[in-house]
Order: sequence, then C-alpha cells, then structure tokens
Amino acid sequence: MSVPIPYYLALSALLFTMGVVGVLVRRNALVIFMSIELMLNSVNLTFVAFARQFGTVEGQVTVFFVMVIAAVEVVVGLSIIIAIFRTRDTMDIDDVDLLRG
Amino acid sequence: MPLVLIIAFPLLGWLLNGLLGGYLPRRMVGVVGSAAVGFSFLIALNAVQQPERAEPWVVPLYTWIAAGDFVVRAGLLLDRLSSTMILVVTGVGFLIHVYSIGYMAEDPAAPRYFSYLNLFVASMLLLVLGDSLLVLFVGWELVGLCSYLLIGFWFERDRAASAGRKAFVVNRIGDAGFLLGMILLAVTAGTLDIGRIGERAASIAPPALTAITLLLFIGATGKSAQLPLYTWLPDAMEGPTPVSALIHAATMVTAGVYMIARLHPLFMRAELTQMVVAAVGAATAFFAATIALVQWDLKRVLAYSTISQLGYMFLAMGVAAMPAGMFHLTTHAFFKALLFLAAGSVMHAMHGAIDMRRLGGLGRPLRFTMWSFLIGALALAGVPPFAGFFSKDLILEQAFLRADGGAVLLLWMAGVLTSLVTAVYITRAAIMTFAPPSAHHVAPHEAPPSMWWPMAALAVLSIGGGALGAQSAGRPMVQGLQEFFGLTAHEGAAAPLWLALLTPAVALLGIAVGYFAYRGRRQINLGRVGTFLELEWYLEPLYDRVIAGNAKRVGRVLATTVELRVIDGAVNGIGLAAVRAGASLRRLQTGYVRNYAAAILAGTVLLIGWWLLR
Amino acid sequence: MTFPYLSALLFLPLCGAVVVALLGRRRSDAIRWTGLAASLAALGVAAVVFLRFASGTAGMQFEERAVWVPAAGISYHVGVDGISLPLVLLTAVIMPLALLSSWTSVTERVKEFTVSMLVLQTALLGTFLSLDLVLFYVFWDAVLVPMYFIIGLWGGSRRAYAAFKFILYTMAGSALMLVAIISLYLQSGPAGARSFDLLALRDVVVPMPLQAWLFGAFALAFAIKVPVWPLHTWLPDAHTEAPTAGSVVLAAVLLKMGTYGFLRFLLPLFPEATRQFAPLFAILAVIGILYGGAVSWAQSDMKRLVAMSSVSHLGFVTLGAFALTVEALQGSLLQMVNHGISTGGLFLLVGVLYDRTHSRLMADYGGVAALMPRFAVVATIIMLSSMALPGTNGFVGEFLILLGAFRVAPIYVVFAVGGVILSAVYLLWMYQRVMHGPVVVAARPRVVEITSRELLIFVPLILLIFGIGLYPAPLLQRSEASVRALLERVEARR
Amino acid sequence: MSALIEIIIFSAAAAGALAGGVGVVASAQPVRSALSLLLVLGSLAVMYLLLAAPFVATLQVIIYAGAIVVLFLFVIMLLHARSGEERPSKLRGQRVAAFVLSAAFYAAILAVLRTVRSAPVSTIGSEFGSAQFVGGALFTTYVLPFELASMVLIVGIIAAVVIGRPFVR
Repeated sequence: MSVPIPYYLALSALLFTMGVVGVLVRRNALVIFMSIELMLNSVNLTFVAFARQFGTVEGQVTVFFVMVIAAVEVVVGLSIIIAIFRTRDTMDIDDVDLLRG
Repeated sequence: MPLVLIIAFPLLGWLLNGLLGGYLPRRMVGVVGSAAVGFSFLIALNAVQQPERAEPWVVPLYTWIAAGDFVVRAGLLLDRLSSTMILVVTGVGFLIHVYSIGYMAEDPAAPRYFSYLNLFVASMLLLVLGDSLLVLFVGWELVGLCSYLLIGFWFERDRAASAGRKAFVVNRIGDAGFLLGMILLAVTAGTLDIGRIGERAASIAPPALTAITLLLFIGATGKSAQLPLYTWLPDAMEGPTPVSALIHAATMVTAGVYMIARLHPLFMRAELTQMVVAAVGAATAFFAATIALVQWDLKRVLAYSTISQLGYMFLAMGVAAMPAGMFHLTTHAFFKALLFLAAGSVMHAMHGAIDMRRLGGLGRPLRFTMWSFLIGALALAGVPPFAGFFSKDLILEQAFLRADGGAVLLLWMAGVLTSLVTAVYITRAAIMTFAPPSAHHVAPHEAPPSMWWPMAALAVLSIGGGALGAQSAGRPMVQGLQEFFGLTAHEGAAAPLWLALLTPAVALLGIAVGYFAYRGRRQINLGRVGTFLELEWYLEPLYDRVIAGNAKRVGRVLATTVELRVIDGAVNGIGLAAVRAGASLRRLQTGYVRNYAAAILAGTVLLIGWWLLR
Repeated sequence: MTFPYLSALLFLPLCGAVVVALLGRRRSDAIRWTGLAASLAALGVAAVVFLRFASGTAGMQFEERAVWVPAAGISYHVGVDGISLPLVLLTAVIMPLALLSSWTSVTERVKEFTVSMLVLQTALLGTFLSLDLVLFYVFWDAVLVPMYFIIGLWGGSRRAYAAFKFILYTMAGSALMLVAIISLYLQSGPAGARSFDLLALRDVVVPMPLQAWLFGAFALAFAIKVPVWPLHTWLPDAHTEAPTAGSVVLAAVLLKMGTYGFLRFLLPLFPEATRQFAPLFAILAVIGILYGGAVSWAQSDMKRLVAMSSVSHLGFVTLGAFALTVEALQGSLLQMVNHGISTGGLFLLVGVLYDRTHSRLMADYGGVAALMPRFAVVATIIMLSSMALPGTNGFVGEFLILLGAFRVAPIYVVFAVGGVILSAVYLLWMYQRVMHGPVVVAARPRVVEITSRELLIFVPLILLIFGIGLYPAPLLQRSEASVRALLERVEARR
Repeated sequence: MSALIEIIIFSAAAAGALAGGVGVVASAQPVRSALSLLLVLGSLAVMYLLLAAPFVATLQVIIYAGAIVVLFLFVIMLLHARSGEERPSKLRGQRVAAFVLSAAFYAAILAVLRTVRSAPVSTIGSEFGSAQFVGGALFTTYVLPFELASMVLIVGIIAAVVIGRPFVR
C-alpha cells in the first residue's frame, strides 16, 4: 500500500462535501438526488478503505448492502419524482412545500 | 339497662312514625309519639328513685372510637345532675307531645312532626346522659338537627326554611368553638370521659383550662342563644308552637347551661371564664329583655324572654351558683313551656294570627288560656309564690353574695334591672293579647282537651315548682345539687332581708308600670329608643348586612374572580402559552427541503465540533 | 398456594368487560346485568378479603408476586394492608352503585359505557393493590383512558373541554411521576440488583436534594389528583360535565388515588422530605378547606357546588395525611372512605334530580321536598353525612383528623374548623334552594318520587353512613397497625 | 504493482472522481450531471481495485454505472428535464450558508481525521475481496440481512409500481 488510507478518507470526505453542497444549492430534484448518490458513494469508499486497513470483510459486505439499498432508493425516489412532476409540473423542490407549518 | 330504654323508647317512636307513620291513622301517630315519651318518663322516674342513685350510675355501652392513644367509650351516666334533666326533658316533653296531638290534628304532615319530635327527645336524652363529652356532643348536634328540621317544618314557607338554616348555621359557629375546646381538652387531659375529666381537671394548666372553657362556652352561646350568637332563636319561632315550647324554651336551649354544669370541675377552676360567662349572661339577660319590649309578635316576645332567662342561668353558672342555675332551668322549663303553649292555644284559636296588634279581647272566649298565660307570666315576672320567683331570687341573691361589693355587683344590678323590664314586657304582652278591645273579627274557640290538660299540668308546676328550691320547703333540689357540685352554701353571709324583699318589689313595680303604660292596649311609640331596640341594638344589621353579606360577597368574588380568572386563568394561560409557542415555532417549518437539509448539516457540524472540542 | 383473592378481585371486572364486549350491541339489558354482576362479584371477593383480613398486622396480606420483566426488576406484585384495604372496599362498593345509577340515564352506547366502567374498576383496584411501582404506574395511567371516554362521550354540553382538561392536567402530573419512578429505580442499588418493588424501595435512603426533587414529582402527581389547592380547577369541570356515574366514581374513588398516594408512597419513600414539606401541604390543605367552602357557597350549579365541596373535604384528608400522627392518619384514611360515601351520595342525589328535569341549576328547583318526600329524607341524611354531623360517618373521620393535627400544629386546626362551619352553610343553602320553599320546578309531572331502584342505590350508602358513624371500629382496627408501622418508619429515618 | 504506478493510478482516479463530483453539482443540464456521476462511479471502481476489493468494484460498475445511472438518464429523457432553475431562488442566503456550512463540515472531518491515530494497515491474502471471499461472508454470517435485503428490493419494486401508476382520482 503505497497510498496511505487517510488519503482515501480525505478524498471521500471531499466527495461527500460536494454532495452536500449539491443538495443545499441545487433546486432540481434530479440533481439533488444525484448529489445524494454522490454522498452514498463517498461513504462506500470509506467503508472499502477501512476494510482494507483492518483486513476484515465486513466493510465490503456493508458496501454490498448499501448498493442494494441505493438501488431501491433510486427506484422509489425516481418514481416519486415522476409522480410529483405529473401532478405539479415542476422539478423545483422549492415548489413542493405543502408541509409548510 | 333501663337507662338505655329511656333513650330507646323515643328512638323507637321515631322509627315507627318515621317509617310507618304514613300508614297509621292520624290520631294514632300522636298517640305513638306521646306514648314513647311517656314510657321514657316513667322509666326515668323509676331510675331516678332507685336507691343506688346516690352514686353516679354509669352504663358503659361500647368503644366508639379508638385511634392511636385516643379512645372514646360510649356510655350513659346518671347522677343528680342528669336526673334533674331527664325528668324535665321527658316530663315536659310528654306534656308537649300530648298537646301536639290536638295542635297538629289538622296537619297532614303529623307523622313527620311526631317522628322529629321523638328524635329530638332521644337526642336530648343522649346529650343529657352521655358519659363522654363526645357522646354529649352527638346529642348536642342532633338536637340542633331536630331544631333545624322542626323550625323548617313548614318548609314550603321560605321564612321557615331560612329560619331553620339560620339556626343550624349559627349553632354550627358555636359548635366549631365547642369542637376546638373538646380537641384541646382531649389533647391536654387525654380523655373526654366526663368522670375522668373531673379527676384530671386539677392537673390542667390554667391557661389551657381557660382556653378550653372559653371555647366550650362559645358552643354554649350558640346553643343557648346568648350574645353574640342569639340571633337564630327569635327566627326559630317560625316552627310549630309546641316545638318552640319544647325545644326553644324548655329543653334544647338549656343545653349550654347543662354543659357548663356537667363540666363544672373545669369551669369552677377557670376564674376568667367564669367572669366571662357571668358577664355574657347578665348582658344577654338585659339586652334580650329590652328587645322583648318592642316586639309585636307574641311568640317573639317569648323568644326574647327565653334568651333573657337563659342569661340568668348563665349568670348563675358564672357566679358558681350552679344549683340555682339548674333550679331556674327547671322552673323556667315549666313556666316558659306554659307560656308558649298558651300562645299556641291563641294561635290555634286565631287561625295562626300571632301579631299582638291584631289580637286583643281574647280573655273572655279563651278564659282557660288566659289564666294559664297569666300564671306563666307571673312566674316569669318573679312574683311570689310562683316558681319563677324562687329560682330567680336565688340567682340574684347568690350573685349579690358572690359580688360582695365587687365588680360582680354590676352584674347583679343588671339582673335586677332585667327583672323590672321582664315584668313590664310580659304585662304588655298579656294586656295586648287578652285585654279588650279586640282588633279582629274572628270568633275564637277554646282548645280541645288534649291541649288544655298539658297546660293545666304545667300551670300547676309553674305555681308549685318553686317548692323544689324554696327555703321554706327545705330546698330539696338545690340542696342535693349543692352537694353534687361540692359547693358550700353561703350560709354564713345570709342574704339581708331587704334583698329578699327587693326582687318581688321590683317585679310588682314592673307589672304596675306595664299596666299603666299599656292599659287599654295602648301602643306606645318609644321613638328613637324603639327603633334602636327593634334593630336589636343595631346587632341585626351588623350581622345581616356587614357579616353575612360580606361573607357571601367574598364567596362570590372567590368563585368568579379568583377561581375563574386567577387560578383557572393561570391554567388556561399555560395552555394558551403552549399554543402560542407552537404557533411561533411553526414558522421554522418552512416546507423547503433545502432549509431542513441545511439545518441537519448545521447540527452535524455542531455535533462534530462539540466532539472535537470536548 | 392459597386462592389468589387479589388477582380474582382485580380481574373479575376486566373479565366482565370482555364478556360485555362479546355481547350484542342491542342487548342493553343483558349488558347492564352482566356489568352489574361482574361488579357485584368483585364486591363479594372484596368483602371476603375484608373479613379475612387480620387486623393488628402491619404488613402486606394476600400478597401475590410473579415475575414480569426480570431484567428490569419489574414484577406483578399485589398485596393489601390496612392502608389500601378501606379504599379497595370503597371501590368495590361504589362501582355497583354507579352502574345502577346509570341504569336508565345512559341509553346510548350502553355497551361501551359498561365496558369503560368495568375497565375503570380494574384500573382503580390495581392502583390500590399494586406494590410494584411500574405496575402502579400502569394502572394509574390506565384509569385515565376509560375516565376520559366516560366524560367525553356521555358527558354534558362542555364535555370535550372538561375531558381534555382532565386528561392534560393529570397527565402532566403523572409524566413527572414516571421520571421520578425511574430515578428512584436507579437509586435502588447497583446495576442488576435494582428493583421497582415498593417494599424494597422503602429501605432505600435517597440523599436529600434528590429526595426533595423526587418527592416533588410524586407529590405533584398526587396533589393534582386529590386535588390540593390550587391545582383543583380540572375538578369542577370534570365533575360537572361527567355523567352521574362518572361523577360518582370520580369523586368517590378517583380522588382517593391522590391521597392514597400520599400515604402509600410519599410518606414511606421520602420520609425526610415529607417532614420538611408537611407544613406546606398543611397550609395548602387549610386554604383548600376554606376556599372550597367559600366557593361552593357561591355556585348556582348543584354539581359544581358538590365538586367544589370536594376540594374542601379533601383538604381535611390532606391535612390529616401530613399531620403525621396516628389519629390524624387514621382519620384521614377513614375520611377518604367517608368522602367517597357522602360525596358519591350527593352526586347520586343530583343525578336523580337531573334524570327528571335535565337541569343542574338550583334556580330551576324549589320545594322538591313536597313532591319527593322520601327523596328529601335520603337527601337530608347524605347531606348531614357530608357536613360531618356527629353520629354519621363524616364526624369520626373529621374529628380524628382535627384531633391528630391539633397535637402537632393547633393553628391549622383553628382555621380548618372554619370549614366545618362553611360545609353547613353551603350544603344547607343548596338544600333549601332545591328542596324547600314553594314548588317551582319546571317539568312538574316528571318530578316523581324516587323509584325503588333509585332507593336501592341509597340504602347501602345510608347503612354505611350510620354504620361507620356509630361503629367505625371494623375500619379503624384494620388500619391501625399499618398506620402505626408507617409512622414508625417515618420517625425512624429522622 | 510498483508504488509509483499505484500512486499514478490513484491520482488519476481521484482527479476523475473530483472532476465528476464538480460536474454533478455544477452542471446546468441534468444530463451532464448524470454523465459526471458516471465518471465518479467509474473512478471509484478503480479505487476499489486499488483497495483490494475487486468484487465490490465489479458490483459498482454493474449496479451503479449499469443500472442506476441508466435509470437517471431514462427519467431525464422521460421528463425532458431542464435544470428548472431559471427563476431566482426563493431562499435567500441559502447558497452562502451552504458553502460556509460545507466548508466548516469539511474542515471538521479533516480535523477528526487528524486527531484519530491511524492504525497500521494489515496484511491480507490474495483472495481478499474476491467474489468468493465476500460471497462466503454474505451467505454464512450475513445470510439473514442478505435475505432481508431481497425483501427490501421487492418492496421497493412494488412501491415504484404503485407510485408510478397514473394518478387516478
């Protein structure tokens, strides 16, 4: 291992932060969703990096489950987005504020 | 066991008339009620004459209350003091029951009447015979209850219902004092048993003793209608007249006097209390007598007269002349019951009219009633040889001797003055009622026999009752009680002769004044003095408006302002504050997902920061 | 293994509720009879427990213990001693009467009503019988649910407000109590050896500042329930709006949960704090006595008057509980029962009138005694019991409380005696306005003499009034040993 | 594999991932974001290979790149999605707050990384990370979560079908 694990971690953190910025700044629901995927991936990277560091399999197993969940999430999430677009004809999540108190 | 039977018979009568009275013939109801008390009288007579009665006769019944160190054993106690009382209660009670048969013959509620009356007799006997102060208190409150029920007997009339309520509440005020006194006694002496109280009286610290006796005396002022708690008794005249005779003249109202006599070991050791008792008694006697001067309602005249006479009894209790007080209690029971029954006979004849301005000229049609009334009146005024003379004279004599020139002499003078006023007002009442000219158009008819023979019996007692305490007759009753109370008669300082002549002279003077002032049924206008007296020395407005009115107002203010606005307002205010807080916090809920996300991020940063800087 | 009397007692009403729930909705009569039978069966068991109870024994009797959640030290632990016995009996006596009183007045949703009442009974009995704090808490809060429905579904015109207020008030108190229970549990020993068992917790000495806080949390829950002035404002609304049976149970039994809590939990668990705060409670009690009396006087609604009078009466009970003398505690316990009988009776009386005219306002009545003479007699007796006339039950309790409190603090008693006067004032005031005077009821033909069913409700009450008034020994004897032991416990931790 | 080559590969993959990340967040067109996401995913797959996780890398390519991104593209085309951000934002200061908070967040993570003492990298066998290796763990120790995951998938599919149905009033 010539590249130290912390490098991977720092990279992961940077990717995560980018995802965060995407969620906070963008209004397009699809882009926000992609930013969330970005964050999930950065976390996956962390898991794999730790799995390598400790030489255990659990990290990789976790990544497997994360992927499964991510797949489901994308399927459900996208169908929700489609449903919203059908009824409100918008992709801007700022227009979706029915829960305003 | 006979002692229990004395109470059991009236109780039985109460249950019988109360539960089944509606199914009995009207006449039977009265007979059952009278018989119950009659039997009770016979047993009492028998019990009193038994030889072992020289010693107090105690009948323990059962342990009533036992909690912690406090134990009350209920039992009955017959001694010289209670002997006198049970004879008066059952004897006079019996006569008045019989009288009531005729008096209440027309009333459909007679079963209720007789059951109440029997319950009263039973309660009064319990009061008299109770060997524990707490048992006495049971009787004490129960007679108050009966008084309430009987004053408000014609409850459809608002005045009667209100009078009953007033009687109960005013008595309750006194009883609160009684209750406190009893508790203080139980705490200091450790017992409420009358026998033991006597034994331990000497060991109670004087301040506590004074407090106990004063508190108990508050109770007595309520029950016996003394200043300042006298106001209920005149109103109590709303009840049927035999009730006024039995409860509000002869028996119940004397309970306060009896209680002091019962607890004489306490009261005779409390100098200050004795002074208070004597002063209140003398003041009440004079005060009530003056008010009686201006009353137009015949029964109210008699009511104030009762208050006044009870004042004499308290005066006697205060100057340690307890035998004299008990003697006056007895004779008063006779002649005041007689007066009331005579008044009842007048009402009966006049279809309920009792305002003296609308009577008059009744001497001819109601000859028997008039003579009965006059006998009672002479006894009340204190004219020898009627019973009232001997007892009243004895009280005044003892007060004079006790005073020995001191401050008590003032009380004695009040007593003598009262005697004068008494003679005046009773003369006025007699003239207004019986002397011509008549002020009505009714053809009155004399009472039925069931009503007049009890009057006759009481008239005999009012004439001859003085023998119980007359010097010439050997004072059988007073002598016996003298021993009981452990008193030595003031033999050494025998009353001077002028004193013995003074009281009859004053009485005769009063009668003369009354006769000349009111002859021909003249109505005298006393001007401002009259108003002053009619307003009961301004005590009545004080009570009704200042005290009762303001108390009610306080209740209203508490119920409306304090309860609803302040306390419930605070509660609802808390609720409202929660709602307001929610309303303002609601704005944080913008509905923008990105706001929430930013908030989550900020929270995460803060958490990590806290973890780092920990 | 002896017969599990207490479990039988506890679950008989619940079984009755299940049976009722299985009955068809239309079969109102069968539902009523089943409900009554279940509550009468419970009364029978309670009577057996009462008779077989060994007086002179301070400890728990008829104890039953079964593991519930062993990991957390929670168990199903029930038992009865001299302090809970009178209240258990009271609950068992009042419930059949309450069901009888609703025989004709509740005509809608009879099934739900009966189920609610029976569940309520189990919850109430459980509150008095539990010896495990978690079990106690479960029953304590379980009481709220049926009571909420009873007020909210069968109540008067402002029932929603009243039910909501009732539940919020009492929940506020009990939430804090739960925190205190858990905190007490954590104090009870090292991890693994902790317990929610009351008998074990009594020996845990909680250090002082914490003890005062825990005392406060428990006391608040109980004080709201009693209710101690000034936490009483839920009570007039709840009592006034509840149906007759609800008011009766509320007044007769529910309020006792608070005063019972004083004796069962505050005194033994927090003796130091109890002594420290006793004067505060005594002052609040005296204020409540006078305040409740004065406010009752100014009411125009009969139920509200009776409800406010409860504040006054419960003031006496509270005063007795915190006087910490044997007489006062005995009196307090007795007065809990007395108040249940007399105030329950007063609510039943109002219910009888309400069934006829559908009015609770005194102004709508007058001269009822002329129309209903037998009712007048019953009303007089119950009124006298409520104002503690000697010879009735109320006097014995009140006198013992005043006597016991006088031993430690005469000044409170001097003021409390004012309540004795006020009770006569407001009760006679109400009695006169309703029963006396000229007849002025609105629907005169409907104001008929009480039926024999209604009379049947009052007969047991009247018997108890005179029975306890003249011979209180059966109750006093059974409670004496437990009360003494309780006070010794409080004194031992000085 | 020599150290230098590894470093070069890491650097290239990292640069690709970061570039892709910026592309996802900053692209005006959603299609570009999706393609940038694809770049990130591929770069991460390379990283997984470097970290001895060939199985995970394979899954990454198949599931993420092959399935998820394609789904995104389908939806984008289905909806003719524009960025939808022509109008000015309703939320004032959101952008500034986002950057400040994100910077703070990143700084905090780095600080955490600095404070944690790094454990030595363990030596691993050649089979580490292979399909057999991970699959063995999945079907033995983690068989229950594995089965649960399949349940979740089914539920997700059903949910998608239900939600995606035309809105019927």
